[in-house]
Amino acid sequence: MKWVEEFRDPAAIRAASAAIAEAITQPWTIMEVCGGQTHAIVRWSLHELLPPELELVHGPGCPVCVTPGEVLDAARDLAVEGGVILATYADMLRVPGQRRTGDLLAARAAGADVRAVASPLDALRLAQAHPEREVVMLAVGFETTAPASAAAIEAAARGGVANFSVLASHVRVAPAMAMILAGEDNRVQGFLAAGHVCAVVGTEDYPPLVERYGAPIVVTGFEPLDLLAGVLRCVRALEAGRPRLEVQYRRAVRPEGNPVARAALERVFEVVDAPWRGLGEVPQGGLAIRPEFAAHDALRRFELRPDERGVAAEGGQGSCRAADVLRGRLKPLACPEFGRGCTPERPLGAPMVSSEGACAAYYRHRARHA
Amino acid sequence: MKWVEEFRDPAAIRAASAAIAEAITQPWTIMEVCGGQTHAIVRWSLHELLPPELELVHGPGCPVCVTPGEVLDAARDLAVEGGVILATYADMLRVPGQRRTGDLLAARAAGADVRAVASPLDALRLAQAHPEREVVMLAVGFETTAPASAAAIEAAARGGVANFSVLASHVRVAPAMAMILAGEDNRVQGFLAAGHVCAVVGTEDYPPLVERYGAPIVVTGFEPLDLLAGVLRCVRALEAGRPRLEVQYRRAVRPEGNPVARAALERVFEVVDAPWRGLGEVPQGGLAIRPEFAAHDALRRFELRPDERGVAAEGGQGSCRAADVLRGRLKPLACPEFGRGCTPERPLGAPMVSSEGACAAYYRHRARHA
Amino acid sequence: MPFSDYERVVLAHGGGGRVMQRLIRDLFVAAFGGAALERGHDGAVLRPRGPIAVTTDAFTVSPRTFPGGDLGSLAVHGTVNDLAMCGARPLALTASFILEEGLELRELATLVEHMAAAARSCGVEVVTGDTKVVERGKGDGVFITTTGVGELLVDPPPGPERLAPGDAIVVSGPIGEHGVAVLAAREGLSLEPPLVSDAGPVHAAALALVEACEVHCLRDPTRGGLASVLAELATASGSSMHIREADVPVRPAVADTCELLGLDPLYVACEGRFVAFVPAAQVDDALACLRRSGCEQAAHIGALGPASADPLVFAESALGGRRILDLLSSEQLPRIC
Amino acid sequence: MPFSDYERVVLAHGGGGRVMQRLIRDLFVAAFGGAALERGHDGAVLRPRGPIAVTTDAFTVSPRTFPGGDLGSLAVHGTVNDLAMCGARPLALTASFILEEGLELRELATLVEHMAAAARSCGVEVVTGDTKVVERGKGDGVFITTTGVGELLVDPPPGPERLAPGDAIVVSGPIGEHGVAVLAAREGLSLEPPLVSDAGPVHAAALALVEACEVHCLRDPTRGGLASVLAELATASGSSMHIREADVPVRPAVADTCELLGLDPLYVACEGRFVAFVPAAQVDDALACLRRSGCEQAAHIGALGPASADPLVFAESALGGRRILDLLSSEQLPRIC
Amino acid sequence: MCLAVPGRLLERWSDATGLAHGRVAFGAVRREVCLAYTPEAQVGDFLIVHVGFAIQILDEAAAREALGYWLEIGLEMAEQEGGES
Amino acid sequence: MCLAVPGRLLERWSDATGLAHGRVAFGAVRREVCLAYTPEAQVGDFLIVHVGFAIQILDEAAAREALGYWLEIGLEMAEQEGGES
Ligand code: SF4
Ligand code: SF4
Ligand SMILES: [Mg+2]
Ligand SMILES: [Mg+2]
Ligand SMILES: [Mg+2]
Ligand SMILES: [Mg+2]
Ligand SMILES: [Mg+2]
Ligand SMILES: [Mg+2]
Ligand SMILES: [Mg+2]
Ligand SMILES: [Mg+2]
Ligand SMILES: [Mg+2]
Ligand SMILES: [Mg+2]
Repeated sequence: MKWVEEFRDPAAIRAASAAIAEAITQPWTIMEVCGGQTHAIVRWSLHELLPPELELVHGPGCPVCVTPGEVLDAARDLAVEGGVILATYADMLRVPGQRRTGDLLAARAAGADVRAVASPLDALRLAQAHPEREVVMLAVGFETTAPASAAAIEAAARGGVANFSVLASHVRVAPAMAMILAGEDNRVQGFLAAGHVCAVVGTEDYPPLVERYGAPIVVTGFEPLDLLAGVLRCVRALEAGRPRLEVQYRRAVRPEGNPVARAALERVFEVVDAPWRGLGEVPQGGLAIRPEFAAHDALRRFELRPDERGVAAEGGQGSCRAADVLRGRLKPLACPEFGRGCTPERPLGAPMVSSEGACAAYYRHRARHA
Repeated sequence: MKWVEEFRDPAAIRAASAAIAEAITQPWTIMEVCGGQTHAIVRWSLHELLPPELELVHGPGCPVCVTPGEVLDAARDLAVEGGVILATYADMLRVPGQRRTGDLLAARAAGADVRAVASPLDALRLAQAHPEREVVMLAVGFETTAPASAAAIEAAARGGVANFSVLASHVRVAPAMAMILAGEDNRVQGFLAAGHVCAVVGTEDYPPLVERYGAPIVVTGFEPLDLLAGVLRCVRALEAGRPRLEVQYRRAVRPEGNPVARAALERVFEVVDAPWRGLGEVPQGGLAIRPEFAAHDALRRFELRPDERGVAAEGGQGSCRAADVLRGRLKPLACPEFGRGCTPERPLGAPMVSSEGACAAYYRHRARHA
Repeated sequence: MPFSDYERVVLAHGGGGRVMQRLIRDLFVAAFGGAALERGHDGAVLRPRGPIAVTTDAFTVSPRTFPGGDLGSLAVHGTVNDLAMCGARPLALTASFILEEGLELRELATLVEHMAAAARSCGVEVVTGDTKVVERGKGDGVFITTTGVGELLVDPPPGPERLAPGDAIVVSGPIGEHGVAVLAAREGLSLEPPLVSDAGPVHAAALALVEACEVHCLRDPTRGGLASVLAELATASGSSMHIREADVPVRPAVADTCELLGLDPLYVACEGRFVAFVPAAQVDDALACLRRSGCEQAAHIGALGPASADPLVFAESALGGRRILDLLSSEQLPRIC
Repeated sequence: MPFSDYERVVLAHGGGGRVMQRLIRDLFVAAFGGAALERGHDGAVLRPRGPIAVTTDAFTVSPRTFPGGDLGSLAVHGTVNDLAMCGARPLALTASFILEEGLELRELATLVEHMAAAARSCGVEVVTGDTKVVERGKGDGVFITTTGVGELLVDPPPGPERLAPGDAIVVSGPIGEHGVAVLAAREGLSLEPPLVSDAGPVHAAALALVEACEVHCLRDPTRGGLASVLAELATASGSSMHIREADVPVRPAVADTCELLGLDPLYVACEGRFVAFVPAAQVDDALACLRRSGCEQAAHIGALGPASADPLVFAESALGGRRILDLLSSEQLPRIC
Repeated sequence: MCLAVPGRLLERWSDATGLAHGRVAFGAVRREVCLAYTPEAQVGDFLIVHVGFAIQILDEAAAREALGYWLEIGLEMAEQEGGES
Repeated sequence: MCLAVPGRLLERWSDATGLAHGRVAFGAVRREVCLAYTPEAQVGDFLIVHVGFAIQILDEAAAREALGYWLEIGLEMAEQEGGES
């Protein structure tokens, strides 16, 4: 695939890898924010191409993992008891809720009408095809995905599709990065920021973070060469003691992002404090549907108050160390439950629930035992 | 089963058979009216116990067979296009309509919601269980079965079950007997009348027939001994030249019938001229739901006019001799199509469509080739 | 449940991953045991000592549990019986499951345990299998297809081609119990005591018969009942058959239910009976052998006539009349006429 | 239709009467032919010359027709292939059909004809079968379970228990085409030219290999794809496996579709490929043999390591990094993350 | 037409809509039957039941009478045959 | 997060509600994509597509630049290694 294959060229990657080894003189800890990046790192075993001084830690960047269990419970209730058609991304089907009443696959088995869709527009089409049913799209994701939800909501409003609503659990990445940097035991010295988030919202959130915390931030793509090039820039900035914002992923990221998409986000959503599973309440960390679109907001339409249950901050059960893993304070392999009490079939915490979660990615591709 | 087994006692049956042989001195042609009687005769091969002088011919007494094809077409349309739940007796599932668009089993296969019920009350319960659906009971049958339809209609009216209606194709036996006796080529010299019809309506319809046409009528039960005893009485009356009404089936038939059931018939139905498949229009030959119950009359509720298509009198296709068979003018084996162009899998005419029809009963139990 | 974190079948149980492996290992392999299954390959190796018979059937009975049996035991007995009808000693079974999303795993476990128990008691091993899961609304709980492999006891084995004019027709026990019991369970007729299906294994009796007599043909009267099986075999043999209805064993409860619903017991399915065709001279030996094998009500019900251009089955009634037992168009349904 | 007065499957097609007999005779027996079926018994007699393999699978693919195959041909090839994976030459198949009321008979006829054509071209006979009809809404058109019986070419046959440290891993052709083609057909992705399933018979190539080399194990990577099959066999063998991703053949259209949907081609199903394990010294012979058998893209992709307490599958990426290929929980689904 | 079977009334009750129902034994089989048309039926009576409705109460005296005559003649005939043979 | 794939716009149109759509080739695979957020996209452009929406137009010059640098160094390294060995 053009503009993908090229960034996997072995010679180029060897060159970037060598450049990192050459640039580094001391240990550094860098966090890649996005689960897609974690996925690529593990998929391509990029850690094996990095010098031992460099520690890559994995951020909270899997929106599937950080969706509060209470939202999943609410979705499940709507589908099982409310009789709605619940549409969502396939990634969400196997994520357990907070009440441990099972995942959406189990809800399907119990008779709920749960459908996997590739886009919120597919869910909107379902609503148009079944005017007698309520169709609810459980929409998760960062600023990359939120515009798709916005488009579906605006199209429903424009077209008067009264039986369509969105149960939105969209989150904003920059506030979570700020929270991590501000944490007491923070170990993260530099960030690879999420390239596709920035493709939408641009890079203006980052200079204040660089300034305040002194950590370089490199907006990075998702292919092996992107990631190594991002690491190299980050290492060079750290080694030089000159933290700044850089954009490695220039082919997709403009400083202003995508103004059309940002305007849609602005029209449909407002920025709110929001709970992230495993991380707790993140100030300004979420997007809520504006009251103007209440008719298509499943929270209002069905009078759901998932966060009132007050446990959204919970990261996992019992001895789960999700809060540490998601902040880069603990590597998955160092969690005592990893691969023992906690597996993708029976996850104890957020980072094990989706295959993009840091614990699950390690479990699957790197090692099953600590 | 008590009061069944006893009437199959071989010694008693031999006795009755011997008595018939003794009583008969010349050829007689007797018609058993009811398909249930035809069934028993064939099932028990009673013709083998009768003297050669006696010819039993089979009447139009299978309500499944005589239900006009147009009624079946209307039922099919309601189920396939109208989206109703169509309930009916299992006997009706394999009867082809007039349009040759297939039977109700084929309609089910094409997606219609067709259900076999054992009683119209089961259909009423279906309507109560599915208030969002229209439930139509396709109800056929003689005066024996019509009270069940009446009870369901009255219960629906009383209970306000607005989504329940009956597509009634109930017919009356006595007028058909009169029509046969009045026919130009009539060969029927005496009748075994239908015991269960008389259990409901009594026997008062018959004396005028006996008087007008000089044919003895014996109201007869359904077990082998009943049938032979009925034949014996009929033969004796014929031999004696003293035609009269007799009741062989006294254990179930009172002269007045069942007054409670008759009152219900009176309340719910009115007597009308009606088409019988294979026989044509029979004056006073049917029961129509009274206007008071229009809400539960599928004909009115769905504005059906099955008989306006004007082909109800048709007995079969092409060279089918159904009209002769049903009048006792032709034995099934004498029909040139029997077992060749016409089989239960591909019936050409009414008497081959249900297993109680005369042609089908012969086909199944007696011989497949003429 | 030890074999799943789910209470019901989910699509993942057929997804080819860990959830499926665990179901297979902890439910199927655990229940069926055996070296062949534990080998973990997609097929099994058998070493029969001579010619074999193979037979297959899909089991879709509804309701899945009925007095006298369930889908699990039926799926074993049905195929073991068909092997026996081929004159073969059951050697191995394969089992293929089509599960509907939403099926309770507890019920599946019970069915599988009953299958395993039935297989053990028939001395046959389930050597390989398959599991598929279909979406809710695209199945009906569970369908099980079993295929049986057996070793022929005699060669040539009994079969329709060996039927001969004059053969005696023997039935191994009272007919129609399975069909009526399942109908009663499905329609909610309430019978007291409940009507019990005859479903069960017949291989021991059938194979004892094969060893004791010159058995020309064996057949279990399942769908369509005794009459349909006879009608098929009359056609295959080219000879008419004659049976005496009064000699066909029918239990009173079956007879009464048939009267009530307008059914003919000769057309009602059995799942634990068989018909045997033996030379007329051996009919007493055959009956004695069957009685020794636990078929107390085995009965000699008729015989094959001479070859005929139009081979039919004739039933003589208790009253002496004779009727033809022809194939019906389809399954018998309760009637009102 | 010559085999029915109905255009669609009705309950009567499974009712044990004339409507069913006609379907069996004029559709199934007519299509599959053969002396065994025409015998009209409920099972078939086979006379294998030695040890046999048996294998069974239920086929429930949706959509039933996809570029490169359909349910009918798949039901034959899948089981023929599983026999070949047991090192057995296919001898006979049984076929059990579960039909949903309402299925168009024309479609059924096409599927059956394709089955028959596939069986003929594989030189295998359908010797016995079964047909059940379930009510509308309790099935999904057609499910077919086939069971295969084959004669072992070598004894002991290839199997997981013969895997040995050092064995070379060979794949017979490009992977993932079936899974992606079916997904594309189901989800209505429009691919130009349409992605074609690899579904087809592999017995000729696999059995040639068994005759040419000392084959330790054969397996077709169906559900769960190549990675899942290797993970299962690593566990069974007690040895870790090492493969080189760059050596695993994947066609560009499959790779691109996987990128788009977030799938890993190593976990995507094939229906016309197999993996063979041969002693390292014989790998060139094995590849030469496969290429002679039409597997032009057969490739040596890796090897078994020494015995290990925690046997895993390691994949070396094109970039040199190494990752574990573990069993997934369930089938891979398209992802957005 | 009109498959109707005799069965013995075991118990009776009325439903919410006022319809009378009964439990009827047909040999070994028991089934619910609507008594709307035989309101006078007593437990122990035999009823003639068609499509779930009792359409008549069976007159056991009439049944015995009809039967007795033929059973008797049949017996006599059997004795004669026995004597003749 | 955010699986997004580059594909080339083949054609574009608007639906009844005014939303812009396009047909996009991802290598050998073609799929419909919503162009609501890239109204300026021209046929021939590469788009970055996520959950059915084009979220950006790929800047091919930037891509070539990012890539060219490393391909060049990679080539040099390979030559050196070749020379060394
Ligand atoms: S391995 Fe499991 S228990 Fe440990 S931090 Fe990760 S999710 Fe929590
Ligand atoms: S056999 Fe067929 S064609 Fe002849 S009269 Fe009877 S129904 Fe008509
Ligand atoms: Mg069979
Ligand atoms: Mg069987
Ligand atoms: Mg399998
Ligand atoms: Mg279902
Ligand atoms: Mg059988
Ligand atoms: Mg298999
Ligand atoms: Mg297979
Ligand atoms: Mg069968
Ligand atoms: Mg369906
Ligand atoms: Mg296989």
